[in-house]
Amino acid sequence: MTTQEQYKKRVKELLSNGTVKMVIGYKAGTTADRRRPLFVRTPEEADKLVLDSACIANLSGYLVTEGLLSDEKRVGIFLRPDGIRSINILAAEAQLNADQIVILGFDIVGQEVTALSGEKATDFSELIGSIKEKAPEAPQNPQLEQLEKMTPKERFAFWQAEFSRCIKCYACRQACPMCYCRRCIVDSNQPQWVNTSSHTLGNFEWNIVRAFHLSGRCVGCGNCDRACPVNIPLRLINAKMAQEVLGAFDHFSGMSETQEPVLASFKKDDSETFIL
Amino acid sequence: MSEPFEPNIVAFVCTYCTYAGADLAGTSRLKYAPNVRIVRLPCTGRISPMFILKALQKGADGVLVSGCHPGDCHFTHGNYHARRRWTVFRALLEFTGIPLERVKFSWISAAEGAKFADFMNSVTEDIRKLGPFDQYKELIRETEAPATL
Amino acid sequence: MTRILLSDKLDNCVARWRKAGLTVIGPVKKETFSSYAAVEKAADVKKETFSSYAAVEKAADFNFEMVMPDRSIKELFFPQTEPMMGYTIKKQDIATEDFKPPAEKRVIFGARPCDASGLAIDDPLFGWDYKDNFWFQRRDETVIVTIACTKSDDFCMCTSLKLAPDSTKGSDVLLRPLQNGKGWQVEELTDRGREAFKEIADQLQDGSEPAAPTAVVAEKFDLDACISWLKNPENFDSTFWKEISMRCIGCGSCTFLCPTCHCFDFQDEGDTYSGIRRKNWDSCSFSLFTMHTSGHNPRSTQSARWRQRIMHKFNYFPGKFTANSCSGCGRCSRQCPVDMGITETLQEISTLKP
Amino acid sequence: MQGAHNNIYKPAIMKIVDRHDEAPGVRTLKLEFQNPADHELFKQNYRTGMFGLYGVYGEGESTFCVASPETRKDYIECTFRQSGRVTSALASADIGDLITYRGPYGNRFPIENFYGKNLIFVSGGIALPPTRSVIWSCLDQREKFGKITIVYGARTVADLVYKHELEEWEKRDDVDLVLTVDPGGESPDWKHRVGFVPTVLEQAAPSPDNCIAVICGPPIMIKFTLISLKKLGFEESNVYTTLENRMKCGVGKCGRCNVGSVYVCKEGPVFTAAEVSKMPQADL
Repeated sequence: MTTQEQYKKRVKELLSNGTVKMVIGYKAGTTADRRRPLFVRTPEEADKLVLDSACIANLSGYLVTEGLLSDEKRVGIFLRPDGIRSINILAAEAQLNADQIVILGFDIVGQEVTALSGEKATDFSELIGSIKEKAPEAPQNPQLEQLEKMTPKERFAFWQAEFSRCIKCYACRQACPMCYCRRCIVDSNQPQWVNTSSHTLGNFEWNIVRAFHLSGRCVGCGNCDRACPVNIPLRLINAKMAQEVLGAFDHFSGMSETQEPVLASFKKDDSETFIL
Repeated sequence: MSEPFEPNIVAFVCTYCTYAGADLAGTSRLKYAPNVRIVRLPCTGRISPMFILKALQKGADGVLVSGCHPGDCHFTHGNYHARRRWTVFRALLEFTGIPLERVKFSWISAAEGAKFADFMNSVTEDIRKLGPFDQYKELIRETEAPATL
Repeated sequence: MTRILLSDKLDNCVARWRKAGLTVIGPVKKETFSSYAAVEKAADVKKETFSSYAAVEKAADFNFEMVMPDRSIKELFFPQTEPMMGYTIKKQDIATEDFKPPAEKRVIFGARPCDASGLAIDDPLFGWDYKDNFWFQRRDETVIVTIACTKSDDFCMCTSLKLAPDSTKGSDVLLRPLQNGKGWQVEELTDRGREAFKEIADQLQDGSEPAAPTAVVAEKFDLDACISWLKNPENFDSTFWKEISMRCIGCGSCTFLCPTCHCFDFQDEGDTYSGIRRKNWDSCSFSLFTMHTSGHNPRSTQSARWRQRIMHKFNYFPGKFTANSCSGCGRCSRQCPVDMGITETLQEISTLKP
Repeated sequence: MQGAHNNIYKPAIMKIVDRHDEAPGVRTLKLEFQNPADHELFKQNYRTGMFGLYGVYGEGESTFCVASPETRKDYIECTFRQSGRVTSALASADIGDLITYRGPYGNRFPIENFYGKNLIFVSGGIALPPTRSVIWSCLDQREKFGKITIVYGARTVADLVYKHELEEWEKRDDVDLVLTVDPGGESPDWKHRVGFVPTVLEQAAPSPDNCIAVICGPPIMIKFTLISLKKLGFEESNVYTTLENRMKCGVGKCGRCNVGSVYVCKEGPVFTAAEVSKMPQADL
């Protein structure tokens, strides 16, 4: 029995015995390589569920939709390790109560889908711990190294070219589970910190603000990268900031529900190499 | 020879230490470059990276952020938070190609009037050598130009 | 016998048009860094591409292989951001400077029929009593040369919108690719098109090479059934809207890439001394679009916004301007981060009884 | 014909010649055109019920009605509550400062259809300005109309707008003014009614025959007032209201003011209750 069939059976059980009121999973999309988010509420709908190597989107963002968890009922959700880390961060930032989440964990290795054992977020903590150990040697984007070898002027020119294409559709923000602010800083106009027009300066500022607010919170799921209609390599910035935060403060995002947000906590002996 | 380039520098400083240090520099009749416009804030913990972006957006050639030494903070840990924030924001500026020499961070206590004055002079000279922040000014000019297509 | 333009003559045409002071624009595809999954070797990194209608200097810059560019032709007439007027304020005196669209003439070579018809759909709105000259000055100065489609993908739905891969709506000259792929049959449709092609008349020749068959685009839904369902007031409050839009994340990419979406916002950038008032794209799927300052928001849920998008395009707009505000290019579905779009919604609606 | 590049979004420049506070956070500005050509255009086009976009360069534009009547076109008065970026900038502007104005846009109250009829004006809180424009337009040609009743209420006494004009209307014998404040909003020396506008309206019980009602207020007040008017026997086609939706361009392009298929900025903001009831209520 494939992992998909195993999980279908499990979802039908969860729904019929009332443990969860809804399961968020994937269903087939318009083309062979696309998967759509699916909200399953009855055992019959569970037949539409699909679980294969194309199910890469991080669905945890749907858990903070307004009112979904307000009735204290539990919700099931298919998550890969990056999604589970997102749940930990959202719980640590008091956006949801992790006990309300029944995790149907899976991971994709090459073309294979493997089930992860565990149901509550805390069941996966040593798995996330091992991911953290492997993080420094994990294969980095060759582009990241290429960018780091550039001089500041070249890097500025590179990002200037990339950000000039941005059309401020905010798909990167809306696709990210960490961007749940009711009114984003770019939408507040008293004062207007960041230019909202999508000229290159406005796009530069927006992408810097987005990357800054995700430092130490991004789990590298790539939702933003895939959502961008003009294919700006957004993940590179967030990957770099994750590296930075791990190196400077040994902070790996989404370790547990009680992990303190990196910019909301401090250590007296934090490094300060650049302060005059 | 055209007159030397006079950089526009904005400094965001905390009231209880660096601003007081600036006062001390003034009362001690210390001379320092007039290029720095000082913006006073209650604490470095209140200085958000938005301020730095807004200063650059308005055409500043350099930005300074300065406050109390760790441990001296009037609000006990404002500067500790600021330090983390600066570390992260600085890495971000570096990665996007904004030269780090243009955004400087420092601790200057209320007693360090001399350090404040020297710091003002040294930063002004550094940025004068770097010249105007042309890359960003080019972006600003683009926002003021008529549509091209 | 029809008039033929061979591909190898295209370089001369581009040069001729440019010498005559026209900016030549066409479908262009470029590569960028891929930041997709981290990979071991640089070699197997998947290159990301981005495509749009952009200025070209020589024939090689064109890319006619793609079904259509990611970004629509609308940007060349209704830019994502445009300065309208600059102001400088002195003591109780305001001096303003008008920004005008660039005056240069343009020829868009290689537009797709669904893009060109998108422009024709929006003309009546931009001219409804008040004439938006930011739009019309560009429309009047631009010749649109469309190339009929010989390929389509799963997202194309022009036939469902009563258009076709070789429709002439909104274009000045229609080119039909030749069977042998070496050029196009030329079909001049408007005076403007004839005048632009008079400029390159010596590059054309008469020939009888057959045109390649136009692309086959299956009809995806019964449009009339959908429109009658939408016009029925009871369906406004149907639970269908919540179901179909549950996964919508409220980004603006479907509206910004759509050749017919025309909503915009004004934004002042500057300070109390000088600055610019700009006209920027806005999207009905953003929550702030209809938010009152009092906090009341007539469309406060994402399903209400998605309903507004469909109702506007297939019920309200045709009610005022006869044509549906959709040219069937399929970009909304092709680009949606959660694989939603007009195609799926209208396919579902056509299964509901009015 | 419009010039080669006539920018329909270019505002006229206006000078603030008078300003006074109506209620906490609510201010009225009196504006005069700086450019006679703009003034001429305004004189030709302006009819009561139309709105404009008032702005401050550097902050943006905001939509509210022209509060001055169509019988006094030498100036424009507008009343607004300070609540956002633009209204804060307008509120901090001094007499003599220049602001921008675009308009007049939208349709109007057809007061020529009101000739010879009784009129009842019902409004609440900050919604008196659009009604006041119609009231003064009628009072300036008082003889053309029958009995005029004005029912106006606000949350508290301090929130009442145009206090000096309310006194003026009260003294006039050809106007029947019914003032009220929400329960608990009355001050010790408050002589008028206490109660919500719809209930006070039902007590005043104006007769519906040969009578036109003009109502303006927040959506919740309009809903209940319509019910009261129906109870009193008013035909929906004799009840006029103005919808203050979020509007940006004012000329039917930017797609924001849609209520159902209606573009409020071009086909409104003035509608009869019959037209409003046909609109999808969820979109209001």
